[in-house]
Amino acid sequence: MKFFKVRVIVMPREGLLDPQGKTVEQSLKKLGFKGLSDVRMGKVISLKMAAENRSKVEDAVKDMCRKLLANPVTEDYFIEID
Amino acid sequence: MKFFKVRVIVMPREGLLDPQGKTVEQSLKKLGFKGLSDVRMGKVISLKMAAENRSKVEDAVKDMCRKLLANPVTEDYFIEID
Amino acid sequence: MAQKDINPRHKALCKALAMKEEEYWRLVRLLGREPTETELGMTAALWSEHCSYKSSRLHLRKFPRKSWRVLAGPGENAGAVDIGDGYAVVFKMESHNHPSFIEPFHGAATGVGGILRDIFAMGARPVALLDSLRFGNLDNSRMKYLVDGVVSGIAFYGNCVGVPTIGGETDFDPSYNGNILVNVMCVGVVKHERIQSARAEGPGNPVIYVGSKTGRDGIGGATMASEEFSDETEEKRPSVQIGDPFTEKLLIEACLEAYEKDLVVAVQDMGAAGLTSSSSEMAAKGGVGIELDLDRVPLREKGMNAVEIMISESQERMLIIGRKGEERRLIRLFKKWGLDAVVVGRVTDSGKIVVKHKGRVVADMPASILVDDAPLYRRPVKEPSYLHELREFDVFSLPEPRDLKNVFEKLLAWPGIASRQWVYRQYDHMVGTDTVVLPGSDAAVLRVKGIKQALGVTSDCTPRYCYLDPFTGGMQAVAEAARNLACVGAKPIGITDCLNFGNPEKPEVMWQFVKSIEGMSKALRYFQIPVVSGNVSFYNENEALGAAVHPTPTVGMVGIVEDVNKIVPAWFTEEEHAIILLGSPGEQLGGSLYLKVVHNLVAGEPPEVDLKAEKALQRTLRELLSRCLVSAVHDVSDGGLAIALAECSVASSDAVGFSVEV
Amino acid sequence: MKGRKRITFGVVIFPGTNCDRDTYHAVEALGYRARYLWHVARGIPQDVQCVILPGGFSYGDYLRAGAIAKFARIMDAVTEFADRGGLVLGICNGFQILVESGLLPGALLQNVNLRFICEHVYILPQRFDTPFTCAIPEGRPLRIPIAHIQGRYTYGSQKEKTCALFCYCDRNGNITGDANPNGSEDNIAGIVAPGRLNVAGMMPHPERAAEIVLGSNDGAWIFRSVERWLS
Repeated sequence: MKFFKVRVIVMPREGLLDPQGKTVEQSLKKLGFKGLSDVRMGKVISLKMAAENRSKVEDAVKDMCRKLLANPVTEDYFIEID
Repeated sequence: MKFFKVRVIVMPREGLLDPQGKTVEQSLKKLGFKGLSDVRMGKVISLKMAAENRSKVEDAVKDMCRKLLANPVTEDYFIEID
Repeated sequence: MAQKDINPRHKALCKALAMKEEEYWRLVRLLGREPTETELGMTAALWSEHCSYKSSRLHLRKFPRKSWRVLAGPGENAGAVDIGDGYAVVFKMESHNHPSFIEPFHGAATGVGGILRDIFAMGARPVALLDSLRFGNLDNSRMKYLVDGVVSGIAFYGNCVGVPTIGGETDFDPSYNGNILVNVMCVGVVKHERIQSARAEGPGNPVIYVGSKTGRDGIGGATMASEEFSDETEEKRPSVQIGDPFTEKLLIEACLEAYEKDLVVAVQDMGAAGLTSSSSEMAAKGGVGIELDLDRVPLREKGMNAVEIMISESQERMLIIGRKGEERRLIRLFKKWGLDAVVVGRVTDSGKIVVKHKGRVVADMPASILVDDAPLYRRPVKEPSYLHELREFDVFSLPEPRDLKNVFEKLLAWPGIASRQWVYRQYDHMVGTDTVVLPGSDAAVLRVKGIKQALGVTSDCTPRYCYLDPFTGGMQAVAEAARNLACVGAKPIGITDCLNFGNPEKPEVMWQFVKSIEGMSKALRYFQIPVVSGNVSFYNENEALGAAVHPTPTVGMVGIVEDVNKIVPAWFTEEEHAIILLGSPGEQLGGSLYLKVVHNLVAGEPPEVDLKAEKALQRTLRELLSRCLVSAVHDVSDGGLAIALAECSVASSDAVGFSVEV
Repeated sequence: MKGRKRITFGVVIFPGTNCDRDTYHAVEALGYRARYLWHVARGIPQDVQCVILPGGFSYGDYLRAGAIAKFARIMDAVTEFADRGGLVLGICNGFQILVESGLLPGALLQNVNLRFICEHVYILPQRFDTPFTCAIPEGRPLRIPIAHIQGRYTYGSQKEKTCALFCYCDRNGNITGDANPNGSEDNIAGIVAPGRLNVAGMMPHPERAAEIVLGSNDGAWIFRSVERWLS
């Protein structure tokens, strides 16, 4: 068994309204930060997982995203394992 | 001017009670996922920034985190620029 | 025009937007030519079942709509009814069943956002929300996910906007397994002179777009609601609508300030079918035309074509007709609240909707075609064959339960009866400091600051009765709502409704619809309560069962409470007080909750409604309260006497019980 | 109420605040005067003796409750007003804005049950020498409603710089785990910074318990304390 550190980034799907991102972008600009665009806000889930190999971890985490961590209709997920 | 893609990860400080992480961990275990530990949940802010060079972006984003994106009392932030 | 084949591009658009071929040829006949693609998209959206009520308009006319109090009735943004001292109450109910099934959180949240906009489009400040929710059985994880999503979506939106959610219903029945119901009602208060109109007037006046930017949200949303659930609707999913309650709160305050400063000629929410419905309905009502330039519409996404812009259902947007020369004042006001406000067109006297995009006229058609000439269907009706045998079922042939205690506990544990505090505890039901009777009683009561009288509000329906006998079920929904108001001393002054039914192209469903309306109308006429607004939601079908959901004509009723201080709780307050049953207990078990929970049966004759006795009962209740002769009042409904007595004990914060001889 | 100067409360409105009208109404119903202060105002008017940051969802509570409102222009004026000894009370979202802006120590996190909670609770004043508690009868809890999802107070690393003003308790005034609705450390429902009693924050809404018709008028004590402190 090996230990893997996993990180899942869950972002609102492109093209859908992102009220939080929009509001944070306006506030950063009002604070004087220049050259900003496309500010978006999402969730990050980090976890540790014991498994035989990487691909087992990858399959499990994909399954977690589909079942719980990401909303299939409004969110996309990205998995990082090291 | 160059375009940089920036990602800020904001996590609850270690040692602080993290009910969200705990609830996600319980739900994942109930769904039958094995070998999990240390599940934690935070926020991710992604943005694009036009600037002369990387270090200018880094300073600006650090300033954003200190001022707005992270709560100094309860959160730690990590910056990724590519 | 010889009916040859539709050109392929139009054929594809008709299919995508669920417009039938004969409806396409009707449009060609009315226009006297082939429509442009934009005209076709606009018409398909407005002639959908959701917007045009083409299968129901004929029967909705049976409802009584008049009373000396009614200031605005069906056809306006929402109903408005006088409550005295120069004030009026504005209210309406809408359904968001299909979007909530696709994405529960944002589906329900945008349902709240939409109904709020109909209320402040009438000039009223929204003061209360009620939600009537019907889910399937809780024994599958998908349904638990839907319940959690809908409740937290309503909490997310209502709490942030600062409008208290003070009542409603939450029920569970397998008939909704494949198609849940999310009906949301909003109540607002306005002074008579501030009531706003939806009639565009004054050629040359500016047409001003206010609120969030336009994206591809809910494209075909208007037509999606008229679609049964099948694989066909799968690929429409990405166009789900996302709600932004923060922008909505700014919109409420900015619009109310604009009315106060008399800067608005007419206003309408960009609801289903967005820019198309708001512009054409306001134009048609005012008998004028509207010219739009889509290049000026604030867009959130690049490369949107004219059809997408015209029928997009992005949330938190209003269309306002301003006064010529005062555009800048209005725009500055909206900018003060941090909102986009752009002149996107002009009122004309042509009676036509003219749309320009990228310098080209992409639509030029009479507003009346879009609004008044929608098809009108007189659908065939047929009594369902199952009904006769089901109603003949002899309820008393069932064995009497040996262990009554077990039955009692089973009924108490039924999620439709057990305390719904887990739901309304998540809603801010106190913001506004007007909620004087909190959720959990028979009806909620809101004070109106500045005047003595208060408002009683409730929403009711017993779908099991409507399934067995829609006529009696329709009557019972009205009677129970009125009785719930009487329990808090409120005299009914008007109703709104949400008529949730299956596919109207099935004669059995149409029969259920017509009978329910006739039953409701009979009770409404007898009690002299007008219908001032409402909504019809068809195509609530359940693919797995291959059948429609139970007919669910939800009634939202508002009444006036003369003296708030004379209201008594709906639970026991002191020992030794006598418990009095008003009205005849009757032995009807048909369609009862007992049958459903214990015997898993919906059968027999539902309890008949004696309108004369009902009216007398309600008058007596109001009299008892006004003379302070009682210490508690509670309605006997689902679960009968046993459950009513249990509810009176459990809800009290003191340890009280009861003893009765049956 | 005869014969004494009517004090004036300044009620701040941020974009997204939604308890401003409730607070304004409660203050006037109790016989005092109220004025709205818009979030871009440069200064606090002379006749205002107590500034209230009311409840609501400033900027939608996006990112973190109060995180964005702390940059509103009026917050400079509020900070300067507080430094001069002016009375400042943050209620619910107002409390979140005060901790985010550093005017009060610690932080307010998501409730342990991760859900919004709206219900009447009981709170016990912890000290009576402050402008917001000096008129409250000792020894009995106040019944005041809460309505929030981010109300779990934590000292962070600043425990010594914090002083409890109210703690959640049961009907009889016992501060117990069961009486804690959101997991706040030491059942904290409201605080003052030691050595600066003129700035306070509380999660419960006193304006929602200022009239008996709403089920409790215990909230009035807080406004009466301000009156007693100033006269």
